[in-house]
Amino acid sequence: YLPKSPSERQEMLDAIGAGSIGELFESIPAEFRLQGPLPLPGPLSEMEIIDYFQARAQENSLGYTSFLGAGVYQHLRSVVTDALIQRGEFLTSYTPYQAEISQGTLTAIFEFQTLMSQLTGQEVANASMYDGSTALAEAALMAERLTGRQRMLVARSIHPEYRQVLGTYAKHLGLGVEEIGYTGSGQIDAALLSKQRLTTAAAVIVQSPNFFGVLEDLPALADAAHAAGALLVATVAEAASLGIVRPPAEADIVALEGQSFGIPPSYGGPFVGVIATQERFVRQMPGRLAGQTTDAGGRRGFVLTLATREQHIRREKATSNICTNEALYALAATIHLCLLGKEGLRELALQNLSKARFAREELERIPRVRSVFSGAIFNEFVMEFPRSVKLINAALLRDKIIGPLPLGRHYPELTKRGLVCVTEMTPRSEIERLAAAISRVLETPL
Amino acid sequence: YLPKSPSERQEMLDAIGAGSIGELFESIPAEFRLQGPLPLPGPLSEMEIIDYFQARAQENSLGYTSFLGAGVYQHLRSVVTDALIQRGEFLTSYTPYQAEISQGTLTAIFEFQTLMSQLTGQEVANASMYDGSTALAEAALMAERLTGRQRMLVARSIHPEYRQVLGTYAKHLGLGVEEIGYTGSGQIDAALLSKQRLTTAAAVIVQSPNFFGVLEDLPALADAAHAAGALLVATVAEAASLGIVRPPAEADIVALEGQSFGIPPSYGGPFVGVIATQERFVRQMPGRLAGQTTDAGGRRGFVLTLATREQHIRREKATSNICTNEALYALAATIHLCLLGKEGLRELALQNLSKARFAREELERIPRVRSVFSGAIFNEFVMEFPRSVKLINAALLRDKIIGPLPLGRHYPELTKRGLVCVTEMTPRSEIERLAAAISRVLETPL
Amino acid sequence: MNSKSTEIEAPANTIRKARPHVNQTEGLIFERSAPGKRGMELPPLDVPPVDPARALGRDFVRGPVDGFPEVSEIEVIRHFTRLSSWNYAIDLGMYPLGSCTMKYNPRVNEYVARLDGLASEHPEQPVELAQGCMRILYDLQKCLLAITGMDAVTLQPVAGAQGELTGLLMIRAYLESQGHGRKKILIPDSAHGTNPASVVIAGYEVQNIKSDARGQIDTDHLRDFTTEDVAALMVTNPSTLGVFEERIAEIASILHERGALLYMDGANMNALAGIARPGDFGVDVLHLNLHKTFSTPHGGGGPGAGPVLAKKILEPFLPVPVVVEREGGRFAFDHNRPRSVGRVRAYCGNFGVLLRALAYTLAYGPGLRQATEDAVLNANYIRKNLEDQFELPYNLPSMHEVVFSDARQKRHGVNTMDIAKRLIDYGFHPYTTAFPLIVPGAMMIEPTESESKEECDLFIDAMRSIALEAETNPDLVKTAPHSTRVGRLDEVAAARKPILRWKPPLSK
Amino acid sequence: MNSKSTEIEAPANTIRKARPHVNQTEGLIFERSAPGKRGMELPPLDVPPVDPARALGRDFVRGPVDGFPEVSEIEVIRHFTRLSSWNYAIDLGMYPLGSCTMKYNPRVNEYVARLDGLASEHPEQPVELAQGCMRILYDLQKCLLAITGMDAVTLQPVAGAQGELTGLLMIRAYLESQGHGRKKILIPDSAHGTNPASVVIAGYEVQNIKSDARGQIDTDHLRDFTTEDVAALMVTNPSTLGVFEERIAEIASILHERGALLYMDGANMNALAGIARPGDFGVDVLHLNLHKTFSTPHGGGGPGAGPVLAKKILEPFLPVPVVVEREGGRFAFDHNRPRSVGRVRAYCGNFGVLLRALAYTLAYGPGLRQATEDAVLNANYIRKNLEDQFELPYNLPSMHEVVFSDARQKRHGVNTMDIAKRLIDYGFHPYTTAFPLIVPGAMMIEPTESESKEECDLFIDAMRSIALEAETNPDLVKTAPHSTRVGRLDEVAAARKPILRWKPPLSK
Ligand SMILES: Cc1ncc(COP(=O)(O)O)c(C=O)c1O
Ligand SMILES: Cc1ncc(COP(=O)(O)O)c(C=O)c1O
Repeated sequence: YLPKSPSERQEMLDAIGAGSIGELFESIPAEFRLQGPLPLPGPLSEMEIIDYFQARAQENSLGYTSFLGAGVYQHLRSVVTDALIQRGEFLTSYTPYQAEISQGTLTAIFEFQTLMSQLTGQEVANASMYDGSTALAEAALMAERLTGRQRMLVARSIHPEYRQVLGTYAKHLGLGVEEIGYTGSGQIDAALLSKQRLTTAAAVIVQSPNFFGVLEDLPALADAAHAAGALLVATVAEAASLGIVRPPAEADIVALEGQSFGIPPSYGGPFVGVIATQERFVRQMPGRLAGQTTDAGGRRGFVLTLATREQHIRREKATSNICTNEALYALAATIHLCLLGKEGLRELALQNLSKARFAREELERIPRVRSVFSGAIFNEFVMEFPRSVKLINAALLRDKIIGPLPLGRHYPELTKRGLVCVTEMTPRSEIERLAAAISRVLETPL
Repeated sequence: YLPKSPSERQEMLDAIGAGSIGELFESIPAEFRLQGPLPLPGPLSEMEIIDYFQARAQENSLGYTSFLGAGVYQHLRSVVTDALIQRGEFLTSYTPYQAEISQGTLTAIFEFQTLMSQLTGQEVANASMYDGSTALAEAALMAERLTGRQRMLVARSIHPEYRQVLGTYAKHLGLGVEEIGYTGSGQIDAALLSKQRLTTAAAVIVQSPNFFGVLEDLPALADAAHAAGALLVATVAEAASLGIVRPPAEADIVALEGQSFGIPPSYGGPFVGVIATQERFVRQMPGRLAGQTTDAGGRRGFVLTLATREQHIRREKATSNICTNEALYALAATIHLCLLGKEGLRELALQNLSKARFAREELERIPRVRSVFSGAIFNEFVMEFPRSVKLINAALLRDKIIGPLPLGRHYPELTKRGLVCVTEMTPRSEIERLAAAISRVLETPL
Repeated sequence: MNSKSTEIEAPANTIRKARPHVNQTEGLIFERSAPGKRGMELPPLDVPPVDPARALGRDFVRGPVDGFPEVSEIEVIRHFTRLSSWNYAIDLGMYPLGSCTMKYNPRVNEYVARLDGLASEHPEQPVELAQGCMRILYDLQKCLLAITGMDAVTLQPVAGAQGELTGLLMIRAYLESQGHGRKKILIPDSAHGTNPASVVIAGYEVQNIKSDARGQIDTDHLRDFTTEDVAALMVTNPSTLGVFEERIAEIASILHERGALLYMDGANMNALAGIARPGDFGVDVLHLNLHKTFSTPHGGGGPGAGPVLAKKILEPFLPVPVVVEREGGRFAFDHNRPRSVGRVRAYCGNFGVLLRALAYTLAYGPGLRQATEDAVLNANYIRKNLEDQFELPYNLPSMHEVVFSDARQKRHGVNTMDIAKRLIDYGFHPYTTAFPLIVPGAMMIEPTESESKEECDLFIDAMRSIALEAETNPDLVKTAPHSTRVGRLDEVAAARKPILRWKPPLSK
Repeated sequence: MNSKSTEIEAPANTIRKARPHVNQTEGLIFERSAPGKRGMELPPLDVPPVDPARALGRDFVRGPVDGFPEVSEIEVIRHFTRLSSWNYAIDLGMYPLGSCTMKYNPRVNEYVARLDGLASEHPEQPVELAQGCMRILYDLQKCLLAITGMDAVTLQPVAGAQGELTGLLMIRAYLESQGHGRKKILIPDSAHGTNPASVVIAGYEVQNIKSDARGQIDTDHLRDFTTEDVAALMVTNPSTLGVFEERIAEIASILHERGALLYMDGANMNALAGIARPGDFGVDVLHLNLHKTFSTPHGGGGPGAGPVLAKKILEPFLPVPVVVEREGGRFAFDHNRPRSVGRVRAYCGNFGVLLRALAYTLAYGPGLRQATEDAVLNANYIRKNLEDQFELPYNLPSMHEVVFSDARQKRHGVNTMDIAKRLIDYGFHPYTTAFPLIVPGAMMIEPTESESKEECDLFIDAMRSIALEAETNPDLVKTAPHSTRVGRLDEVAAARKPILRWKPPLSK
């Protein structure tokens, strides 16, 4: 990848007045300068690099049908999105600090902020956070700054890995994290949110649809929290739900994972996180923001703004340490949502809703298999099986099916329960195949 | 793909003053206006379109190793080429008639012309012809215009489909096509090119490397032709050979197929043809040409030039009817050759040369299998087998190998002979697998 | 921006659609070359290397190619990315080149054309291993037959002009099979340049026939011209004026009565798809331009595909091979067609283009009609909004395109090319200027269905604004464009002393 | 071009690398919306549709999202294609942002990141079906360990700042496991803003320490500051001045003697890869910015990846899970790590970025050294050619970047930001201006190895020319850029009354 010929290197050394390239490294003490070459594989040509990764791809799940969701969703993506984000002008540009030659990125960020505000029912949204899990952690820190209170009441029905990240961030800041259980509906046990408990809490933190796929009653939770001077922080891991599910408008801070909007699963990242909130909280919000302004000629343009919240200006007093974020995937989500549009967004959500209901009914028909929670679901739901989900899944692999996510690892009380996800991408025939395969497995004695 | 809302359509109709869209079609006599919808499949969404074509791809040769060449070659391609030709600015622009907003395409065309001239050893090259086969036909017509003679002496060792196309073009123009056989070396039988025969011929037409993979002795053929006032037309179907093989500089007209330069086989097209020639013949050359010029400020720029040869100016007096050509693939070839560069071009050709020799030796080791022609080869060669190549190939399919091209269909005298091609993309292990598989087949009695 | 021209720049606020912006300069790739730089590495050779002089013989070997570029990958990326930023394109805005049907090129078509198992397939591979490719060809054939109402089809021709040649050869073969050695093809004076050029390659003579005052084929003249020597009439319908030949049925019967055939140049099929079928109005053979009507990308001048569709009587003469369906839904190539005109191109034509055209057709299905309606709607909308400013030399109803002339602007010394160049400053690609020849100073505008009302409105504003400039500040228009990185280029000098390639500087 | 500013435009011929060219205007996508337009179709629903109000309950349903865009596919393509043409990018030219390492992003990395079987993989799928992904992670770990000379690694952090936090948490966990409840982290005044910000999130206090007159860490001061309360020093090496900390070994031993650790911000690893290993000069833990040194594309601000590498003593504290190799060459996740600091992100971090970094490393192999050498060569070449025109506040030998200041130009009222903006007219992205804080009016220039000599020469010419302009025509520089579609934007107004989203016009 190097654009220099040997003689050009020599010319440049001569111009510098260095006898050899080694001279330029003499400020490194000699004992630390490597003598031999690094023990690395390569160099590989382009074709060999492709061969290496193609071989790796073959070692994965090609050819399998998956019913996994749990925070990462297989949704429709358009080739248009991918073609556009690969334009060098977007792909190979830096953070748009120099607005006059970054209006492309800045305009797209401004559109992203608008779309996220519209979807979440919040007034403002940033662009962007690393992902949903870190957005949630940052939302908790933000709640602490806004309320001055240190206790977080965290629903057990939140994605376990999100809770782990929150725990890591909270630990050394002296934030208390209290877990709040769930009821038979699969929702947070609101009875545990006593006024007393809430009065010293910074925030009630929930996810909706939650990790079990069940929608939380956000207006009621917001009322309870607000009555005690606490905030409601809502996280959305399955953003496609916002096409049909009431937005978390009553929450004070929304932490969203945008992977559902045109971003491939890619074994867990890169995704894109968002924090959305009310205008009055914006100066405590972490992350980058683009704002509208004008040039001397009165022409509209966009700039990064409110940077006084950020680490490069405020250093230890910043709202967060975030710098590099997930701009390219904010762009991907923006393009994807523009393509999908008002109607498509709704239609897609409706398809998920319909397919999940269909799938749940199909599975419920299997003897000794039953649905666990009674709350309303979007595209995921928990089923109880007469035997370990791990065992069932091992058998399903023979049918090239990746079965439900076993809940036992994160919820010991939910062994033999599995989380099933279906989206608009799951054909009816595959749902039927799953049901048939599970039936078959369960008919076979252990 | 339509950017209009129903109400915008109505607004526009209102502005036009039409009561309905139907009114705009009233100039078509009513009896010819369709009443019902066309009986077409669809409409399909993007995902369904992808599914359709993915299903078709599965019905082809995925997973097979091929030893086919014969005018279409599997060479190394860089993802860079494909990324660049997919930039909308190149992909979705028209012929660069408006130079001020087409300098991108025009500059690239000028570079293509330069590269093709360098490779062929000719003074000028056009950009472009449809492919090698039609370039050859057009080269023959050009030879006729240049010499005023109507007889073409055409080597039998030229690609049979090229000869068929030449035949189609020549037929109604009163051009005589006389076939000249080949010798045991696989080269054109120069003894048949008597002075007498040449004196009334427009051109001797050969391919090098020819259809058998054998190099022709172009300098000698040129001398013979020129001595009788005839031209030498050389066609190159395997352009990668020009990295190591002496260029057809002595030919008067070169008709080249550029598929080897970064263009996928794509079941036969689109490819890119080129005609290259001497400056003094340029006004009889068909096809588009970009030339260098300046604007009023003295800045260098490029324009389409010498258009007085072309159909849009000269109509029935044009040098050809060609209009749309293969510009995008001329661009692809340009990018590919820039990436490959002087060293890479040579190295690639050397790899082909080495692998073909290796493969021929491997196959020669098989009892009763022998090499047919004694002439020098580049990356293809003809082998003789003790039984029908078709039968052998049918057996090889079981090993997921697409075997040698049977020559019997086009050369009845060459039944039981097959044309084998190996390139830098054919791993040694696959060559060895081919040899082993053929051995096995031949050991099995019929 | 030309420093000279800034003086006569109009107030910037009349131009809403474009502004100048900083843009990278770039020389020729040869000028970046330096010995030893590489843009691409090869995997290592896994067989013993041969000595080329030994393997080929000393006389057959060449040395390194003189002047060939030596550049790195990033330099190649930048070179072509920079170059690309000098181009206008459909992806950037309206491209109203009349007769060229510059419509949106769907991205999914690029995706499917590159699928492994399609892009990778070799045309000589056994048909058992090419059923997917053959089915694509076959399905496209069925679609095109349905759209045109014809009986037989070949997908082999790779451009409109080659389709013309193929169709003419089929006509010729048919007539010769009937024992008629006819010599002439009639061509209206409004025809595209490829028509007469193709006629000549088919070994026919061109007989031009004049249009009537309304721009239509004069049927009385046609009757006179259609002698025993006439093999066919090549008609473009809608004509290059964008007007449907109302007497097309009469035209067909005149020809047929005298044993001649009717060839239709289908370049303007974007006005008819889903609305009317050439097979219904007497056409014997036609070609389509898939790179126009069927949205395959133009790529700066190609590739294209020019399938030919014909009536039953012409079927025996199709080029070889023909894709046929055999029992069990298997596809095969029929090579055994003794009356065929032969091959016009190696292999199966531009498969990659054909595939994209099928993807386009599947996306619309019967909805193609809506696309056609929108195309005609746009053209008429533009016509309506410009006809008070520009001369309409023929005023029959427009279909997918409208042709004005510069007659009014000429009075101020401003011609169609000047207006075209000024459109560039307004952020548009110009319309077609060179053609049709029956309209002096033609301005041939084809918006296609891909343009929104907003884009059409901006175009109308631009044209009206230029019309005003032509009156009030003609020099501004005559020296346009003013906003491009190079100004008008000297085409005369380019043709007088052609420089057709880069050469290494002599000093080296 | 601003009509106002054209008057003070310098003669165009001093600017060789860029010219203005016509460029499309485009509003916000919301402004193109019209009811009923669609950019994407879904496949038909193949199960019975449900009524959402029934399925969810009336209170859980929302109506169509107000103000959400309704646009067609071609409008989306044009919108974002036009927008993109307003951006500068590495693919267009040199992007010498100091500390950002804007190098070439190889295209093949984009290709492999999108392969089916990689991009399609779900992080929760059984490890038997994820061996390919895990091996990629494992192979990258091995490469990074070799390059840094460290013992243990986590790939989970998704940016440099998160790497800092992770490293600090590991330090904290380690010290606490040793029974030391230390409170402070020392940070040199030249450090990047994320360092102190990360310290705070890790629950530590920041103690800033001043650099010495040569811009290096003052070891005497360091000795004074390294009390029992100090957990670690965060050092950037080479520093943000582009200078290697010559006394790094001494620094390490001062810390170690007092039970504190040495954290290295590895953002500047592009100066060291293949030349020297932090593990050899006393670093206990460091993070890498794969989106800098390892060429993964910045994408307008992310994504990134910030792996953390540590010495043996810190290994028990790595975030969970850790990828391990089991017998038979199978890979597994080790979740059972009781002393771990916990998770810093869901799943395995930015896998797609990690994959690209591995592709980059494989392309070079041991040849990484040459890339590093070229990066340092470029920086020194630029330094040499500009040091007579610009102030060099610290003049120790430069490695991969050089930091000038605007001290001389300030005399004419021209500051670093003005020069930066003027560079835009010359066809370059500006250098970094905001940073390091110890250099007032800093001009931090990092060319990377991806720039050719020619591009460096053009940059030098541009800077020299601007230096001259600063003397002869300071207003020209102070009002730059003059060639962009918008001029300098009012950032103060933007922050005073923030408009952070589009809203539908009230009239609707
Ligand atoms: C009316 C008409 N006929 C024929 C052609 C020739 O088609 P092609 O360029 O594909 O050869 C064109 C295209 O330019 C055309 O506009
Ligand atoms: C020296 C230095 N440290 C840390 C960082 C932070 O890295 P990131 O932006 O990936 O969080 C940066 C990047 O801007 C940097 O330049």
